[in-house]
Amino acid sequence: MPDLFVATAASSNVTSLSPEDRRLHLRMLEAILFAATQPLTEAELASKMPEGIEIKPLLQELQTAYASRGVNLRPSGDAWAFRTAPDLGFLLEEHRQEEKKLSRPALETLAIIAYHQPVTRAEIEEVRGVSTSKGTLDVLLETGWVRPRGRRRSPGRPLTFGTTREFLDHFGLSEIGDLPGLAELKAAGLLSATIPPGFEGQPPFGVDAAEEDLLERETS
Amino acid sequence: MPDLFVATAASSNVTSLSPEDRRLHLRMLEAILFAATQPLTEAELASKMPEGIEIKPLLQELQTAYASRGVNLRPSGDAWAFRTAPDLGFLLEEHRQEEKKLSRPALETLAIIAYHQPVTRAEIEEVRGVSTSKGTLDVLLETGWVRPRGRRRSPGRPLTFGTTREFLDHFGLSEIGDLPGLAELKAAGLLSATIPPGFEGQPPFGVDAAEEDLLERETS
Amino acid sequence: MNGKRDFFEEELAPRPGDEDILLIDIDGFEGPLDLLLALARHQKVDLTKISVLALAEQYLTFIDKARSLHLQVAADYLVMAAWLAYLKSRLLLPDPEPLEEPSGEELAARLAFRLTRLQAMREAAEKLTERERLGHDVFARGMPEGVALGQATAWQAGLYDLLAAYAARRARHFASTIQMKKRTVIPLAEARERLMRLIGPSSSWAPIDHFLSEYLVRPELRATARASALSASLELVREGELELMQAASFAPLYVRRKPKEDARA
Repeated sequence: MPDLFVATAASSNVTSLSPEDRRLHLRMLEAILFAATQPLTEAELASKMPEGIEIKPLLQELQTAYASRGVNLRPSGDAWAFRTAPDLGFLLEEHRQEEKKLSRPALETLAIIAYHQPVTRAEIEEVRGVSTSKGTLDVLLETGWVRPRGRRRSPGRPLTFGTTREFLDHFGLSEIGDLPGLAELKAAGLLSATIPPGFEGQPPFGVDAAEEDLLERETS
Repeated sequence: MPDLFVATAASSNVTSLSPEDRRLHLRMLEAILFAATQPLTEAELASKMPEGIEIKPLLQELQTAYASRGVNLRPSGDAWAFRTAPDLGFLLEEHRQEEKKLSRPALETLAIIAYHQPVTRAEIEEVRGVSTSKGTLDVLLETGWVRPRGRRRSPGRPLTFGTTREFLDHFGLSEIGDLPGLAELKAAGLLSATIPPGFEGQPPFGVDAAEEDLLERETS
Repeated sequence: MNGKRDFFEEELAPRPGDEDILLIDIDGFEGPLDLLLALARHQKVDLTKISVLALAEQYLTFIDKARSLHLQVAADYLVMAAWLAYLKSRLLLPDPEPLEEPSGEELAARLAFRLTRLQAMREAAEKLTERERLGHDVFARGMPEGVALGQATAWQAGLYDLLAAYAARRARHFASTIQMKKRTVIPLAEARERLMRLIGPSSSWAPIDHFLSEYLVRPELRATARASALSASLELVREGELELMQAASFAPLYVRRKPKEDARA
């Protein structure tokens, strides 16, 4: 049975406080340091804690308690912050990934692919009313939410696109039919325009899939 | 000398592992969860850990270890995240986010979706006795707390709505079953579309027709 | 805890009190059920034991009062009033024999159920707001290093963004369709020009519809064509260009060019 946290009461100069108070102070420090958006100096920490508390011994106690954990409490200069234990940095390495927002055109293109799949590039452009830059589709392919599905049985045999399992997972849908239709978008307040007659049942979720030759099954 | 962390080896089914291995796994999980920008599902966590590790008992062990700390490990649905302890919120007011205020109808609609899910728009309107105005459902969708869940197997195949993992995380619920008063409301037949027998006159106790098909799982 | 309810626009609790309930206007309510619930809560009993008969009477009194004060009462309130009046009669007059439809008691129980259920959801909503909420009472790590799963870039996009993008794009598409509808209005100038051209120099009487036949075959143009033609013809009469004649109300309207004074001589 491993000792998860080794609590050492290294500092004996805090004995005047009741164990409950000390415990509360430690919890407070923990929460403050955890939520902080930058390392905090002892003075800053003191200003957030009840008055007359000696911060240093508490910090040292926390530092010791976390020394053997996956996350350590570390001073840098005179400021303190929780940091991943150095030996576990490998877990984060590939993680220094940037978070990117999808551009508006990409989002729109993704939506059209989702609603109208299998859909060709020309059809996407028809709905969007503008030509789709190469980069937009590339970005969508990179997200893993869009994949080439097959080729339309029409002149030129254009490539068709559709969404992936990851798309459904990311957007919390169990199937593509769960996307709200136009009338439902309107009912939900997302679509303010009047839906012209004949469009109520739209979108039809794709041209007849039979008009398409599937590519070799992708992974997933 | 206060016990900083109470390490309970509640799960004895991990005894086959050496204490060192288990300790390493706990540290790894800790590091990953601390570093994460959002709750991670058990599947996501497993993908970051060495193969063949049972994640759940480790998570539960960490949860217990942190239960009395200033930072807690909380599940929301099948995803886990470290969060500051609720009783210490007063220390962290500076981090409070400006949030869009929910109107009374939106909040009521949110509650109906949470307690009745999966629920159609028509059913929400039946409970509220008014049609859902614009800016109610779309605002809720925008918060990310509500999502389309599927389609009811009834004429018109209406879209159903339910809550998301972000909803659980935001309101500090580990699962939908933790909604305040859910069991009582269900037992009283108040989450049902049909009136429980003997409703008028006496308090509705011991009603068993309460389990109506409103809460039936949708196809997924 | 302080500010716990910050994220609502208004408190849930305040509802009109007993004494003023008959004085306030109906706009404070979100529909008949909301109003009924407010009235029911004034009976101050368990909603499951509420007197639906008394409730129906209160509601009807309320609506009568509002109407006597010349307040606008929306249609759905009146529909509910009619239904409650019916329910009242069903409750007062015992059913002579079992009918196909539900009995008065069953209808009353159903109403009591709906009120209880709505009340339960209101309370549930309130309980939700009392919880310790993320970003308000409970906080995430302030400096997460970030964990990526598999991919080099974490793409951010929510379902709402996706749906909103799609709706906006389709709406733009529809907007152009709607603009075509605008052309279904016949402007006054066009009607005037047309009348003058078609009537020509002829000074014999002809039904005004005769000059509009091209428009009148299209149902969507009928009203606008008639309206514009009538306005234009009145204008032309005032200017001394045309004469109008009608035998009786709603009879066909005849029009001709006003004969020139000198032509009579």
